[in-house]
Amino acid sequence: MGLYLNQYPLASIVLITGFMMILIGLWGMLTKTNIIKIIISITVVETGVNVILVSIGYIQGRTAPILDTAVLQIDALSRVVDPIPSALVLTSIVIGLGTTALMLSYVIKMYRVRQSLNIEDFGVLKW
Amino acid sequence: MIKRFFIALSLIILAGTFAKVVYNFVPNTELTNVAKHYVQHGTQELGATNLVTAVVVTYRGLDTLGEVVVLFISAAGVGLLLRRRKNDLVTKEEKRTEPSFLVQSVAEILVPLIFMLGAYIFLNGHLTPGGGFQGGAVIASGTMLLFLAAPYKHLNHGVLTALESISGFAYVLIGILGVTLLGAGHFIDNRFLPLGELGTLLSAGAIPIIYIIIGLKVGTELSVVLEDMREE
Amino acid sequence: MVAYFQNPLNIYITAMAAAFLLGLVHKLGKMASLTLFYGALTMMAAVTLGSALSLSQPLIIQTAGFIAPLSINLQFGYYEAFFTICVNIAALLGGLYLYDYLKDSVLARALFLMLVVGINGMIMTRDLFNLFIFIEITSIATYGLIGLDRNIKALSAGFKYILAGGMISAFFLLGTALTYYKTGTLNIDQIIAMKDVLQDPIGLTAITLLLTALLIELKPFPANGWGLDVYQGSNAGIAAMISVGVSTGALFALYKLLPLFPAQHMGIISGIGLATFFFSNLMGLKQTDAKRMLGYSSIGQMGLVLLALSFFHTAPLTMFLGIVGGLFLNHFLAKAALFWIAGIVKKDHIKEWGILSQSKMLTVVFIIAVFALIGLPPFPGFWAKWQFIMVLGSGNHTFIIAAILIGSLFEAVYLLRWFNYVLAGSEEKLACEKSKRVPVLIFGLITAFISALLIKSSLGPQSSIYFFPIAFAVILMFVGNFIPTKLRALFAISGISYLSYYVQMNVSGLNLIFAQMFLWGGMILSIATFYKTKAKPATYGLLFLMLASLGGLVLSRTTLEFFFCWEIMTLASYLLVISGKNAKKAALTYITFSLGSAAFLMAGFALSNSLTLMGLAALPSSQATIVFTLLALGFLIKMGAFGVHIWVPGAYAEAEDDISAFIAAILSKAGVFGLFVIAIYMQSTISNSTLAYSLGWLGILTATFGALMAAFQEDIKKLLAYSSMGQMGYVIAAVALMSHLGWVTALYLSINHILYKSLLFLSVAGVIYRVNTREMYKMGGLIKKMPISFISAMMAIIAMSGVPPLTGFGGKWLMYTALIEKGWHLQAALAFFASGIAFLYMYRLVHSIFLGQAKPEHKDVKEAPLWLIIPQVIFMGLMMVGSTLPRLWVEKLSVAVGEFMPSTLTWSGQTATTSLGYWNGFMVMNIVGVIFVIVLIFLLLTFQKVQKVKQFNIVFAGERPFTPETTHVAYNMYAPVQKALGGWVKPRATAFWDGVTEWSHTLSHMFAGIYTGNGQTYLFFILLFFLMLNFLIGAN
Amino acid sequence: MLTVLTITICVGVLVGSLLAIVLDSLTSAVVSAGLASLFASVLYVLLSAPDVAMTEAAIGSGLTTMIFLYTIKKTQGVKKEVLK
Amino acid sequence: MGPLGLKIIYTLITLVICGVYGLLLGAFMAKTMARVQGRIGIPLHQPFVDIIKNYGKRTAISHGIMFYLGPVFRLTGGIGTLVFIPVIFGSEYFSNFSVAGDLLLVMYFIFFGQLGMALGASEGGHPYSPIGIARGLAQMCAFEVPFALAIIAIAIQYNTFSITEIVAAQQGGILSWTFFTNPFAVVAALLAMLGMNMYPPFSIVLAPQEIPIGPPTEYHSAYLGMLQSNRAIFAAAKLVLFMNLFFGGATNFPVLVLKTWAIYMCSVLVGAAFPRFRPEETIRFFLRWPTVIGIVGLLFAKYYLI
Repeated sequence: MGLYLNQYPLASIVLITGFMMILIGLWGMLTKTNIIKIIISITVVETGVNVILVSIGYIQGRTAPILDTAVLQIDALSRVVDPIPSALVLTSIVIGLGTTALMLSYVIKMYRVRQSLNIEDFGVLKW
Repeated sequence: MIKRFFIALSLIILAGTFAKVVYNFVPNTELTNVAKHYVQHGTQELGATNLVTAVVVTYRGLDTLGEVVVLFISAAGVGLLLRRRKNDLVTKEEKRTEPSFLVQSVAEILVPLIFMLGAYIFLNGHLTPGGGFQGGAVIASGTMLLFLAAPYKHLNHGVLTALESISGFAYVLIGILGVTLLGAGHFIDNRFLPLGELGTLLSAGAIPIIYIIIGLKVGTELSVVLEDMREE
Repeated sequence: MVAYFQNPLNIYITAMAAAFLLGLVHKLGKMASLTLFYGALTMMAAVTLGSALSLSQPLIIQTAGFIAPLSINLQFGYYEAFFTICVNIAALLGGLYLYDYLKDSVLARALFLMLVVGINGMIMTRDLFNLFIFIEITSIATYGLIGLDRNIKALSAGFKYILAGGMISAFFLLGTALTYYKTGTLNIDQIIAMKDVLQDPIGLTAITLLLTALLIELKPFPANGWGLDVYQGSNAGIAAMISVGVSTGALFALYKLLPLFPAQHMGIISGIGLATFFFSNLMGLKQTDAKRMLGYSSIGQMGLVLLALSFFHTAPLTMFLGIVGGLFLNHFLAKAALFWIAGIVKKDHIKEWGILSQSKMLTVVFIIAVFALIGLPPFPGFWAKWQFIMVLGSGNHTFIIAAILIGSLFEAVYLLRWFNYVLAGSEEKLACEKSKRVPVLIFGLITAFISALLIKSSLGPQSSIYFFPIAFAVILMFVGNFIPTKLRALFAISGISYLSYYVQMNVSGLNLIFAQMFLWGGMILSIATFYKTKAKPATYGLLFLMLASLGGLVLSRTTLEFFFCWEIMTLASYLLVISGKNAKKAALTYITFSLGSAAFLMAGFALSNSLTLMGLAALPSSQATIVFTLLALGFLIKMGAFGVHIWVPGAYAEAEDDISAFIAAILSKAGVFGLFVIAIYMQSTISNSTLAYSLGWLGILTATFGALMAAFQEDIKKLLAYSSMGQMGYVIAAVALMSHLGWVTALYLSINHILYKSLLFLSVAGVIYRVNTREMYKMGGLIKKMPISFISAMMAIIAMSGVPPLTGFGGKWLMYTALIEKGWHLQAALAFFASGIAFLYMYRLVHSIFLGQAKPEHKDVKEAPLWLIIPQVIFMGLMMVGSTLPRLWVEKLSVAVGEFMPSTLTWSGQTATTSLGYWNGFMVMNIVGVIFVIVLIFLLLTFQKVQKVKQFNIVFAGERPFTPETTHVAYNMYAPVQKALGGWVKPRATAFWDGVTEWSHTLSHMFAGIYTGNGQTYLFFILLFFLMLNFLIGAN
Repeated sequence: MLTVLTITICVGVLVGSLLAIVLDSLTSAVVSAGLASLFASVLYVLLSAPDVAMTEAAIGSGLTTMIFLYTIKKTQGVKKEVLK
Repeated sequence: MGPLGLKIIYTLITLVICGVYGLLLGAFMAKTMARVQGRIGIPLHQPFVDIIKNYGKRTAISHGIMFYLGPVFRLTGGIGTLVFIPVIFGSEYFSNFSVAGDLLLVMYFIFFGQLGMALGASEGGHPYSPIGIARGLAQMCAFEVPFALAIIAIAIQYNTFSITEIVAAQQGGILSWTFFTNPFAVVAALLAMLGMNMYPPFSIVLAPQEIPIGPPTEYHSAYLGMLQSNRAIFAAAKLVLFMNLFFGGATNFPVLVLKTWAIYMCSVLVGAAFPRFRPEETIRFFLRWPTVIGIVGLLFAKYYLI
């Protein structure tokens, strides 16, 4: 599993976890018929992507990019991890919440109309 | 069953692609060029010790503005879908159970504390982990607790909307202030206020203000979303 | 203040500030927040325009006080300016259109503003993650707006959209992450500069993920089921914004990232675009839901734009805007208008769309939009498609050209079928708010304005020749309601006369002859149109347009000019045909074949790589053969050659009676002219080739079958239609001879055809006008009531049959001489048979209408109106002069043809001599005249007193008949011939084309079957799409 | 040590995700997803991303779970509406 | 009396000769038929009597202008056809007005009379007229095919449409007649002539029912007289044309009479031997063997004779 797994275990392990979460989530998205389950699967996929992003920004053995001590400020370049992925993930999590909320609102209204959570009951438009 | 087989097959192929990525993945040992600049100069340039905050609020400020917009329109979308409209006919009113005394009293103590925690988080965004979004989310959790304690209470939509509206507008205004005070190309620049002393609460230019605004906006917005989902 | 309008950043600032404030302002009152909303939209559009106008070089907008890779930057260059202007204007009008919905919900207004911001951001941002955010803003705002209608359709469509969107954003984010990992930056320009770093598995996966996400936003085949549902299920105003706004953003985002894509794989993008265009249009065929049909069309058009993008993303600005921009603009204008109209009509099934015809203005915009989508001139799509196909042609992308043209044809069929339903009309009342009507009309006007500009700019210095007639025609069409019919006709005729003067000043030789045929013929025929007391308002404008385009055809030097005029002619004639009473179905067949013809022409011109008609001469022979075949097929379809003739009877028969005369007499010569043009320029390759030989046989077969089918018609106009087809067959064969005599023959036959077909159609028009039927067996004995019509018909059939002494014989004489001179002996024999068959229908025509027993119900019938008689008299006069003094004009034809090959026709006095024989028309006329007069005098002298009796005064089988019907032998007149030869004319061609239709519809249905309506299936398709793309890119 | 801890947390995340997909009960599934999210936020802490961790904890596992639960509550029973 | 006047006089002479000859042939035909059927038949002068009788009749009715003009067209067609054919080879004056046009003119002028007649008869309003005409036209389409093939074969062979030149090319012995150089074409043409003459078995045109005879049903008195005159002249014209094209033409009237009589006999004998065909049978017949023979003749001329 990768040439560098032993030397740089942390980031790679997390990366693999992220990819596995994506696969698990996709399986759920594609096979579950309950729309709430599908949405849960989507959040799993999103979390997976976020995990991957964080793992990409991680540098073994470094601390968070908060330069609140003098030591850190002096030798910041070799002591902190990349702040950019953190910023991106932060945004992505918030966006995820937004879409999830909207999706769930759709689910509620769809349930009101059809009394069902089965995705097959919502194929009114086709062909 | 055939359908599942094909899905499994395609996911396996996808896993193969992922495996290729993992196999070729060499974890970073150094910062990227852009990150280097942030790490080296970020604190001086913007006056924030939390570099993530520096990136979020200023360097990638446009993203954050966008993020606020995303939250804003999600809340609007939820409202559009769930709020009752003039001609809707509802057959049955739901029954809500009165919560236990314990819950009510715990909530009475906890809610103000949670709100304060939230405020703390976004006020110190430039110094410690956290910021407007996290603080806002915490505030929304407080609201949620409030709902648990008092199922029949309604939030004052008017106040919330006004607060949300004003904070959003203020964010844009601060963005424009950057342009008017510092010149073109300085949209959402926090440096139109003095950077202050590094590490203190009142430092990092406009970052605390921006985070307060964001915190308020996110807090109110998420509360409205929760309210909409509860009231539906 | 001015600075405000020149900084594109203010688009965002304005929108966001307004959106955030909306909630607060709403507390002050609805009016205040509505004002804020529309004010913001207006300002955004104004800022965009202002910024674009002040643009002197691409503008880079930095933010946060840092330079690009450190902060996020936006770019506002020419490309961005073009697309943002489109989007913001659409947003302003779209917002206006949605007034009814937005006025009740402040949230919806905020969503709408943010939707526009998202699209603008997608276009302008140069940061990958920022792009992600703007994509999310756009999508979430769309999801929210779809929820505006909370019925099951909108909800389930919106939900599927969200599912797809979720997958897309996961892909895009993952792609962004991996890209950042490889390049260490999020700035798109830097990433592109470092694209070599991305050539490893991770980098390629990243690129694939990003492109999959953006491509899916463009709804490529087959991963686009959700998109269709959204178009169908959501509110029309929202669907319009998705179709023209969101797609624009996605398109531009893709354009930005396209340089990342390995250049050697660009074919994949082309393939995706092409497949999307082709299959969406194929599947659209079977569609009956208006909005879903528009969805198919939207997706198809974006596929075409994508295809163009894959070719021209690196092209210089003018070319990029000319092709990609043109195709986009076309889709943009037409689709927005159509979706909006769909929202006004509020009918799902296209069959119920007749209601639209109650609003004339909306119908006009509808027509404009449909024609623009089909790619007819002068609308933007025409120019773009032309350029595009030409470029494809020069790259020898034959397959792509074929797929595009076939796909376009599918699209045309379903759109025009829809148009037919619109024309059907309806009793129901069309309710339309002003707020909805205004945006539609504005878009119509914008389309017209841009089209006018494009004529000016695309046709170069010559453009005014083409521009003014169109403008004149359009004005004539629109004032049609306000001025009396006769005055309109007068305007049209004076327009044509001026045009004919102008054209004749500028052309010579063969072109002059054709110009005279088209314009003089048209002018004389125009007199006939006076007979209608009330013509439809647009008729004269269209008539003028048709004749003007024929004039333009003669003038054209470049292939573009030629094709432009050809298409204008198609358009005008189609609208003329469809204005007939029951012409809708026939018109659809007509336009389908006409567009097929145009497609062949386009393909031919494209593969010729030649900008001028003259350039066709320089082609190497192998290429010339292909080009000639394609072009000839195009012209042959228009002439109704055997096999592609099935549009002929319908279009001729169902058009209004005077219009039929134009179509048969004048319009059919356009094909002849085209055939001549290519035959002249490609003479060296085509002479003595198998191609010419086959063309010759085709012509003779057309003549034979046209004549045979004409003999079996009961409908008088169908009879004439098949007759025209047959006569055109001779012309085809004559052109194919590629000899001096052959071409003189072709010209002679064409002119003669104008003379006698005009006579016949006008005479018949008068008859139909008086007796109100087209079935010949319901007429009879009209010679006494309508003697002049009879004489005209009689002269016409003598001229047509080739019996001396009238003009027809000259044609036959030339034709047989030319055929035998060339050595086409069997063809000559078959032609002889065909001309024999022609006697059958000609006799039937005259007998059944004018001779035999009169019907009692026709006892009060009068002679045809004077206006119909006048042109007939003129044509008869021309015919008499032409018959008596053939040298007068045949020599001109001979000289004109002599420019291209040595003359083989010599003259001494009035005697024309060829290598085979001789003919003295003047002498024949005199001898026949003298003998006729002597015999007549003899008869007159023999009978001093002749008792006039009624036709009814007959006896047969010992009895006097008492019902006239039984004595008028007209129904199924040639039963014995049918028994003997009926098998030859089984409608095989019709059956073949019916089969083609049937099959394409079946295919359409089959492919559409992949859109199961289940959101999960759609997700699965998206996943497969990614895997496929990944496989294709990884394979190398 | 850190590696072992990381692996443990990763397993926690994956099990949580898997359960969220597999479990039939909607409530349990949502709670599992929330747990996975919570584990993920711990993971972020380990990866020196405290800001993200906070966000994930507050939003991913807190608010998201809450709105899921609301939705589940709203989609039981037979409340029918005629929507405008 | 210029050359034109002389020419007109000679043309008139030709007309008279051919008219008389045509009438005699008609009578001969009737007599032969009668003999074959075991009857005595009419005397040879009977047609002359008939024609005089018809012209002599003073009362007449008319159904209309076209009805009135029909016979005029018909007779003009007959006379015109003859006028455009050179009758005697080598005689400038007896070549009539063939300078006005070539073989194609003659072939198409044949239709002139038929068309006019058809129109005139139609106006009579009698149902049998159009029935007969329809049948006639159908038959004409069919027999035109072998005829056209034969004509084209000749045009190939002699590389001209000029009748005079065609005759000239056949001079120099009996073996240079088309009849011997291209017998296929001649057979096809002769078969076509059977149809053209509308004698049995191709006589259905004239017999929708037996009593009123076909297209001219409503015609009587001088109309009928003109039609009868035309029948004579036209028949003669056709025979002369055939003689010119296939049998080497004639340098004087006796040869002309001899050759045309022989040609005529063919159709008479065939007619006596066969029963009448129905219209569709006629069409099928002509489009089958005569056409095949015609094509053979054409190909023979194209690939063998040139």
